Amino acid sequence: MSAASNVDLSVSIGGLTLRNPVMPASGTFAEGLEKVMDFNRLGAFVTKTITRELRAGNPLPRVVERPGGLINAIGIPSKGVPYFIETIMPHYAAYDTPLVVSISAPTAEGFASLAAELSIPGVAAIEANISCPNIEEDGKAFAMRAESTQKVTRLLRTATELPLWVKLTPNTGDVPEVARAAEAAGADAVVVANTILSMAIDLKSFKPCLGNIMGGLSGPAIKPIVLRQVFQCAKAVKIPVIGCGGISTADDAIEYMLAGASAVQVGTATFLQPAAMTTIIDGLEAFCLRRETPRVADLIRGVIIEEADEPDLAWLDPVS
Amino acid sequence: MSAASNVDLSVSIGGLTLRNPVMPASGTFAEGLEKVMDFNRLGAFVTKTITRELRAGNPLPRVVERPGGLINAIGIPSKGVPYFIETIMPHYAAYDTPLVVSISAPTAEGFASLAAELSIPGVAAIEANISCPNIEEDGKAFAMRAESTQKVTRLLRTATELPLWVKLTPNTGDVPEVARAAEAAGADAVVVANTILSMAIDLKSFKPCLGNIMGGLSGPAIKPIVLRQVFQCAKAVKIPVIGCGGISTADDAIEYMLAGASAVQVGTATFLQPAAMTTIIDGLEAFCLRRETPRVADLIRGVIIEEADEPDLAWLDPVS
Amino acid sequence: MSIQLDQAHTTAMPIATAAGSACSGAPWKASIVAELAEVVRNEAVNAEYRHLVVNCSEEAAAAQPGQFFQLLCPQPAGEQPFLRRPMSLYGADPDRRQVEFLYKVTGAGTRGLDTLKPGDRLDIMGPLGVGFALDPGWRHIVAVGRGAGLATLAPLARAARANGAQVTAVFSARRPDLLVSVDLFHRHRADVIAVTDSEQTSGPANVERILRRLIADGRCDAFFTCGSSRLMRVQQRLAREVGLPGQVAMEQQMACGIGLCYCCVRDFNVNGEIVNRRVCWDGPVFDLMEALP
Amino acid sequence: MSIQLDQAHTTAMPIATAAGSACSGAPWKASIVAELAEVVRNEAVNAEYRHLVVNCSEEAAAAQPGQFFQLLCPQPAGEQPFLRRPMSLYGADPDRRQVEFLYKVTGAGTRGLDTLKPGDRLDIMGPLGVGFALDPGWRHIVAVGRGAGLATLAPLARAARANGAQVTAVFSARRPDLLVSVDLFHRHRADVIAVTDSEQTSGPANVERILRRLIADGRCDAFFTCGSSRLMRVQQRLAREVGLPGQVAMEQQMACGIGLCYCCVRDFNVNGEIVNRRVCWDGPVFDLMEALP
Ligand SMILES: Cc1cc2nc3c(=O)[nH]c(=O)nc-3n(C[C@H](O)[C@H](O)[C@H](O)COP(=O)(O)OP(=O)(O)OC[C@H]3O[C@@H](n4cnc5c(N)ncnc54)[C@H](O)[C@@H]3O)c2cc1C
Ligand SMILES: Cc1cc2nc3c(=O)[nH]c(=O)nc-3n(C[C@H](O)[C@H](O)[C@H](O)COP(=O)(O)OP(=O)(O)OC[C@H]3O[C@@H](n4cnc5c(N)ncnc54)[C@H](O)[C@@H]3O)c2cc1C
Ligand SMILES: Cc1cc2nc3c(=O)[nH]c(=O)nc-3n(C[C@H](O)[C@H](O)[C@H](O)COP(=O)(O)O)c2cc1C
Ligand SMILES: Cc1cc2nc3c(=O)[nH]c(=O)nc-3n(C[C@H](O)[C@H](O)[C@H](O)COP(=O)(O)O)c2cc1C
Ligand code: FES
Ligand code: FES
Repeated sequence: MSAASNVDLSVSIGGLTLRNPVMPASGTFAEGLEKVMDFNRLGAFVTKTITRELRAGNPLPRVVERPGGLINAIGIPSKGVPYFIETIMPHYAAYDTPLVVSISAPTAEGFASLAAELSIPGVAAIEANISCPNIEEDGKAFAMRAESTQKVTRLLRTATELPLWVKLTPNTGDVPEVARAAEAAGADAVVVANTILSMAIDLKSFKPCLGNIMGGLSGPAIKPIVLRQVFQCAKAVKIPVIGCGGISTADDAIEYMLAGASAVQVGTATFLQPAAMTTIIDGLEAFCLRRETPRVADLIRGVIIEEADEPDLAWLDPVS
Repeated sequence: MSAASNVDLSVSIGGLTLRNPVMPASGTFAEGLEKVMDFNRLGAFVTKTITRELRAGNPLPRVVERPGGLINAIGIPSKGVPYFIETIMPHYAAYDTPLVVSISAPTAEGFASLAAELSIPGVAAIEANISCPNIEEDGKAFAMRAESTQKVTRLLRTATELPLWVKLTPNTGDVPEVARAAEAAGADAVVVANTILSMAIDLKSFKPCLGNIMGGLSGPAIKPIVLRQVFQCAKAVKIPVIGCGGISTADDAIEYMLAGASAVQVGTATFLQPAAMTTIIDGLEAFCLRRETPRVADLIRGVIIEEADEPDLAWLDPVS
Repeated sequence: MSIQLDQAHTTAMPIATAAGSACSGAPWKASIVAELAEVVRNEAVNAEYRHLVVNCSEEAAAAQPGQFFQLLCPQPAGEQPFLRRPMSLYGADPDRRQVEFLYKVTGAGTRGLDTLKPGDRLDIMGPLGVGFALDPGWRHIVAVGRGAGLATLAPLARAARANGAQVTAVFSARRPDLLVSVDLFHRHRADVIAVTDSEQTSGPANVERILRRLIADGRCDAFFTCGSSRLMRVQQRLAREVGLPGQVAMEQQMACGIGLCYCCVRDFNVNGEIVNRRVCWDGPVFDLMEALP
Repeated sequence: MSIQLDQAHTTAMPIATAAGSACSGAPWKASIVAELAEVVRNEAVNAEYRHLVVNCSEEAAAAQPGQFFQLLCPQPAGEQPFLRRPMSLYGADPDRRQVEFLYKVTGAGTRGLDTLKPGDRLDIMGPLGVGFALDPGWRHIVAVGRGAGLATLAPLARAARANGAQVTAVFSARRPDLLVSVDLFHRHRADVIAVTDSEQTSGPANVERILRRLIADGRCDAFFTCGSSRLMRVQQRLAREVGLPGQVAMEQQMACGIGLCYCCVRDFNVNGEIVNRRVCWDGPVFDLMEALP
């Protein structure tokens, strides 16, 4: 379709050129999706986060639905690095699509050594999921603070030559500041964002609906919030911002790109419409054709902010 | 109905006893609602935030809808204090329902002097909306940081003898810490929370949907997020927590009370079902009857957390 | 002022009076209700407009010309209109307890309305806002409308006739086949002058000519208008020149529809001072001379 | 193994093979589809269960016993089921391109299903998971089910018969009137033994007695079960004692249904080691001896 329509869908993310800006969000993608879509159509593969330690994941129930989204506390069940390299990676070798490996570790050193170990042929980029607890700093997620983000990113940067994407948490008060810290420490891109910490209580049992008590909200409900964070981050950094949060349709992807995203990740939408990613790719192309936009990359940061009177300093945080 | 059913719906919020835990959220309530519901049934009145300065409010458009919620950037149009006292307050004098006045100011001193001026007969409590920009600290909202929250609350505390409620922002990374700061400085209750900073872009014009560029998300979409913050705050402080965010039904109110809320505020739901508050009150009573709970206050902090294995330290922030 | 139209003003009476009634000791009663009305009819009247008729409560059926309702639109496939949608009263029948709306399928909300079938339920809330006021002294009134504005003006035809006034309607549309409610006006013995873009009769100059003739013929004691700020300006100019009163029904995006949220404000010129008013609560009908386009 | 059931295993074949096919050069083709199926029938079969029949694609109609679909349920009034709901295949007709489901109205999703009328569209996704496997050597199989588990076992009746095996079904329910698909089993010449709580015949001791008699009579080459962990344990005990094979269809809450999210895991005992498996992808049918309640 691209060839026929002459719309250039490719985007460039810190040295890596993707055939289009659409890829899965970590933890919502696996080989099974091959039965639903042609893997050679995706912009990239992004794996479920892996850790060095073997982990069982969280107690059940692991998901609960809410209007417009779901809360999950899967945890990171992980079978470790050798299993990943020997059993998971070969599935993706058959395709002409770059493989982005999502990693996590409880310490900055752990991140760096895992990134080094995974900097092997077949891996196109590392996505550091730093929304996980930093056991060296009272268990707060690395991405909650600029300092810890800077530290872990710097160590990661020295550990790998691969493009380095740093995935931020939306749960902090100043995401753009954290994005700047990642940029300053050498990240090639930031992924904005992960799920938003949430809770649900069952009114029959009075117990939390999730085995883990709290979990992360994803899906359409969070889109306006994360879109705002992408807009703020794209103003704060020069490196590409990859938008992730509630993207279900091509319109959502376009809104994110206008706000400043160079590419988008699709998570929860795939659970409802397993072919969501390819539908979005088709929709992006159709939109560009209709608007006579030769390259989808022209949409990036395309939002038009008119010079206006100073807005009223509202009861909510002002325009930044 | 209460008399007949013998369910005690009253709750006590820092010295003030409310006939039931249901009240409007600031900015979503006005005298006009008298045509829809009996004002003598509400737990309290909460006014739109007022300021000393005359303010026009934000440029239009001021609201945009999204699935499960709306984003607003009304700003705080304000006609000042004399107008409030002379024209607005008399409407509420006819009712046997406590009047909570929401205030805002650009400086901590401004908050204190406004609170002092409004500590007059007819005002039952002050709600300090500190989600507004602090012009003394680079425009960040007071409630974004524990220090500025502590400072403004301390000044407010010395300025008024009235019960003091401090309304927090959900946009910060550590709401319980900010709640603790408010408690330490003498707040009688915290309201958790305000709207979540968000954005929407129009795909025809490529312009932001709101005149103010960004706005605050409210409605069902934010409920799981704010519910989590209420749960965290109720663990962090001893003073009552008033829950506010996406409450549309009695079930929502109950979930908030189980999470730790002593009372609830209903905002956006009133725009869809103008009688939402009285419907919620009826539903609370029916729930207590069904569960044979003699007092609605027994629901507060009623969530049952079972001793469990240490949860897997997940890719999202851990259970705090 | 007729009794009927008095009620419109009761609904929009000063707030102090409404609140004051709480002291009277009489049990409280809602004057604005949200209810599940039953769809009687929902049919296309032309390529753009649909006519919706619902069975409703006594309170709702007492709605007055110029008032509006907030409709909680069903979700059309793939879309989720979150807010209610304001719709002008197109007709009210207190005896049959029905209200009518005329809407143009535009976006998510009206696409949702379009899915309604007879027997379905629709959550309507109203009647809302301040409607038109008819002075009993007026013998001839002129209604000037365009687009969905015709829907808003339509119930005037009946009310004016009940009030003993003759109505001349000047209706503007893109094409003759898009004119709506002409029959309704004719039924209430109103004269209808249609102007259209396709016939090149809808320009402000021509409308001004028509209005000047009506004034000259003594057939215009007051202007009523809705749906075109270009035509509103023509009427403001004539009204000022000739010293005629007028009323205009304004639109603005709404969230609550009952004066709570301040998202529907517009600027008005009140004796040279610019004031901010809520279209849903202070209007939607305003003094013609105070309105700003 | 019959060709028909081979396909079930093709759908659930090891992932490496599936991925490998990308190298073959043949154009890629989806083997799991989400499609808008057309509702043919949606009727109550008793106080609790509804029978839903839809027209679907060739791929969906090729579903095998024990496989399931993920249904995107319509929104019932006031509720918004967000996730798809897994539903076992109750019947598939490749010729008429239909699939059938049997569901119990429980919560938001099934209340949504209950609103469907013939002609409505329902988004179904499948076929999913690993179904039952029938060994051609088995002459007699025994199906033991309770509750919605009967729905899952139902298509076995037809498949076993096609495979030349005789089926005895032991069905458990609260009351006789809540037993479902007995007719369906009879149609496929299966013997049905019903046990109920109200008649006090459904206790594990009695079911064990029944099963022992079937084994003694040489009428049980394999167990198939779904819907009761109590009855599963009885069969595990007997299977171990007598050395019989068995398969169990498990349930677990699901989000994606296709192996992506790991929310549907259960523990299994594989040669003494506890392993974690995804019910949606590694199952829902598992080896009876490996299942843990
Ligand atoms: C007092 C009043 C009376 C109205 N009466 C009628 C009527 O009788 N017939 C009719 O067809 N329309 C009328 N409208 C406009 C109507 O409310 C709808 O907004 C419009 O039909 C489009 O809604 P939508 O959901 O289809 O479009 P969407 O694009 O989904 O609307 C998105 C948002 O913009 C708002 N919006 C869009 N267009 C308008 C508009 N013209 N005015 C105000 N808000 C708008 C919607 O209410 C909604 O909040 C009236 C508006 C007001 C304020
Ligand atoms: C493989 C499989 C096959 C199934 N086959 C059938 C069938 O043929 N007929 C039938 O009636 N039901 C079946 N179920 C259960 C079905 O998926 C629904 O979950 C159940 O009907 C209740 O859904 P609800 O939306 O009405 O309830 P809700 O209370 O709204 O469900 C809330 C959430 O819990 C989940 N849930 C609730 N009950 C169950 C359950 N028993 N098992 C798994 N998840 C559950 C729902 O999927 C949803 O995510 C099956 C489940 C699985 C896993
Ligand atoms: C079931 C599930 C599992 C997830 N697992 C991970 C994970 O392992 N690593 C990670 O970085 N993010 C994980 N996420 C977060 C997603 O990658 C994504 O950031 C988030 O869901 C927001 O996007 P969405 O709204 O499109 O789903 C997970 C999300 C879900 C729903
Ligand atoms: C239109 C609108 C105006 C608001 N104005 C104020 C305000 O003036 N002061 C304030 O503290 N909160 C204001 N809020 C926030 C609400 O009080 C409430 O905290 C928020 O909407 C979340 O609750 P909800 O989801 O029930 O609406 C406003 C919200 C809306 C939707
Ligand atoms: S729509 Fe809320 S004040 Fe007018
Ligand atoms: S439901 Fe997602 S892995 Fe099974």
